[in-house]
Amino acid sequence: MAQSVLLISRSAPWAGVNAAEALDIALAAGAFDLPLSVLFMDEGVLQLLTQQQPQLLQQKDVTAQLQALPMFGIEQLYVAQQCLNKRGLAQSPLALDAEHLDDTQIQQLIRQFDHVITL
Amino acid sequence: MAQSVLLISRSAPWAGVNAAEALDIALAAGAFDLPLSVLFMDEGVLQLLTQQQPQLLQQKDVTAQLQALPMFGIEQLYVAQQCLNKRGLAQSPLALDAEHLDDTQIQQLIRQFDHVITL
Amino acid sequence: MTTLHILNTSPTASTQFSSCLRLISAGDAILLTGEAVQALRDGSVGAQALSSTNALCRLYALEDDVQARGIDTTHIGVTVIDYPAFVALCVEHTRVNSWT
Amino acid sequence: MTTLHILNTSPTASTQFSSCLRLISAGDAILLTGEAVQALRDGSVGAQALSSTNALCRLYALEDDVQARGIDTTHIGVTVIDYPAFVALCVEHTRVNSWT
Amino acid sequence: MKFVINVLSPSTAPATRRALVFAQAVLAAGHDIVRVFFYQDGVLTASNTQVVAQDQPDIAQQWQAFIVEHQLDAVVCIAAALRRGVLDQAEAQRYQKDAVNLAAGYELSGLGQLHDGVQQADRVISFGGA
Amino acid sequence: MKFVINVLSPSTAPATRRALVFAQAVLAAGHDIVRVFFYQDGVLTASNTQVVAQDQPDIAQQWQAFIVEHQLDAVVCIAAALRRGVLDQAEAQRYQKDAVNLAAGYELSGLGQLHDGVQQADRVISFGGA
Repeated sequence: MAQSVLLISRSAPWAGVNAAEALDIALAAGAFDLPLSVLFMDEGVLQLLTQQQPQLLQQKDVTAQLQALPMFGIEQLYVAQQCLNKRGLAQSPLALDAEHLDDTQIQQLIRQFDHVITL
Repeated sequence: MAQSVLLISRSAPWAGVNAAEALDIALAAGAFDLPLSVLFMDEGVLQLLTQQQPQLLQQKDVTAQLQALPMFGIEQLYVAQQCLNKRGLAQSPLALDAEHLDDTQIQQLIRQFDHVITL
Repeated sequence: MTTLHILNTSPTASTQFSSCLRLISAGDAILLTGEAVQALRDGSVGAQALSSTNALCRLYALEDDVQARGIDTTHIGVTVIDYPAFVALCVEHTRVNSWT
Repeated sequence: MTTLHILNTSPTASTQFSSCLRLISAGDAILLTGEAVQALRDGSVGAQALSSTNALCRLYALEDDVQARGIDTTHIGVTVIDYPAFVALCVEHTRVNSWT
Repeated sequence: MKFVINVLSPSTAPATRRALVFAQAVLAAGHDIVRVFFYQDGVLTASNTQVVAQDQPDIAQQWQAFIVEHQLDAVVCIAAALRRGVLDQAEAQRYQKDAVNLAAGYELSGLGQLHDGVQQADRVISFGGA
Repeated sequence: MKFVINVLSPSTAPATRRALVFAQAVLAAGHDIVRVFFYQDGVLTASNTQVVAQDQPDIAQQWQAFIVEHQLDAVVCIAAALRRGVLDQAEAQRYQKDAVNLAAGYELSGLGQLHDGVQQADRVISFGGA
């Protein structure tokens, strides 16, 4: 049976290529039909916001990558509630259907995977 | 009259080459007899600690650069007291004779220079 | 003899905000660029940190960075500026301190 | 089914500590490497942050990094280990979570 | 046990030296390294144009020597490498660049190689940041 | 007014693009740029081997075009560049490296050039980090 991976994405979408490069890992897993889940936490939760216009910054846009996740079969998406709260985003609509988790739920989540890759 | 520069060094001495590259700016100023002062703050205060053994990490050692500062005529050295306190270093001996400044004194210091370079 | 302080990291990701806010003098200005504009989000910890400085110094934010992130700035006392105004701000103050 | 969490940034420079400490489970281990060993300095804000976790999980620190920085660890409950023990720690736990 | 080691920082970062000493300890303990994967700024470690002062350790050179000595499978993510200007002969030709700077012993390939390694591994460990 | 602009980040960092747009605005306002100094990871911006996907902006290329167009004095710190593998013809020869990757329009020189610029400048501004 394939080994499962939890990818923890902690980078903001406009702070360089880190966020995009983390999502590329997820898309590659999808392309190979491997079980990978993504947890957005810390600055990474900002990737999920709507109403963004990255073209203003002439930057690689992660929106297309995010939207491709379900198409590549990467459908287990999670977001850390506390990280949204700290940023005044508790009620904000999110671009993806990610499950909101509190700290205890994240602790349980981590224990379900063979490997964790935090970027 | 030469323009004065305040170099604010905020990097730890073992976290890559940033701290060393900041000190190189100071040494170059000394070589050209230019008025430059150095303020160590945030992680940068760790550069001033004694009893360090960077050779254990096979890393560029900033000790030699620090000791060269006075020889190059860079003698106005300052350290942020509050940053020492936060790190449990309020009473630690320092490798260089740097003047301890509180926040108000640092505010006054910044206003005395033509330019500020923070690294 | 005032200083323009430029921030570029998120208030929830680095110590740039707390270090800078301790060292500003009356008449100084703060310009938020890059991820530092996250501090303008209503109800965020960054907005709280900034609220104490309003009396002391003027707060600016780079338009491109604010708009790209879809941040509403109507609730906070900030002047949103473009790059020509950024240059003018550098001229207006005696020195520039970029917190990188 | 425990996790080895590896930290490598200073507790006064990044949010790695606070984020990691919120997510550890009983039986997990934390290994301090690089600048993360600054949290072992007596009286530092890092040492305070760590003090709450002692009951929950074991705390380790990489010997090279501790010694290079001249840090005294006698006052705090930490096991100082070398690289062979670092490898053994990875084997002992089910998975490794490197906070980079 | 089988390890995959991810290197995410350039050679100037202490994390990249820790990755090397860890990898040496893995082999010394009798474990296997399935793959070393260089990603993000870690791809810069695989450049052969870095020049280190004589009195200082050359971590990039040490990594390369270690890879060659143990014939490790050292994969550099091709997309991350192109973005940062680390090229082998084929890519330099494809994009009409004059310089080839991927060190011997490394291979440019895709992220599939990361997952392929992870699927074979008992433990995956990353070294990034400072 | 006379500006010195320091670039401390690689081309993938948004700070490096902000530096470029700022520099363009400085000239547009009728001010002078005495020197652009590339230091720390900023030296990577001056490499000519970076390959950007076609649908994405090439900030390194934009910086180079801007420097050439306005004949700016663009100095790359030689010590920082060597350490990170950015070499001109002379340094590649000196250290027996096969690849030359400093883009046209840039010049490798010492930190004295930073101070020389600062002494001529009314304002010094750095762009680093992210």
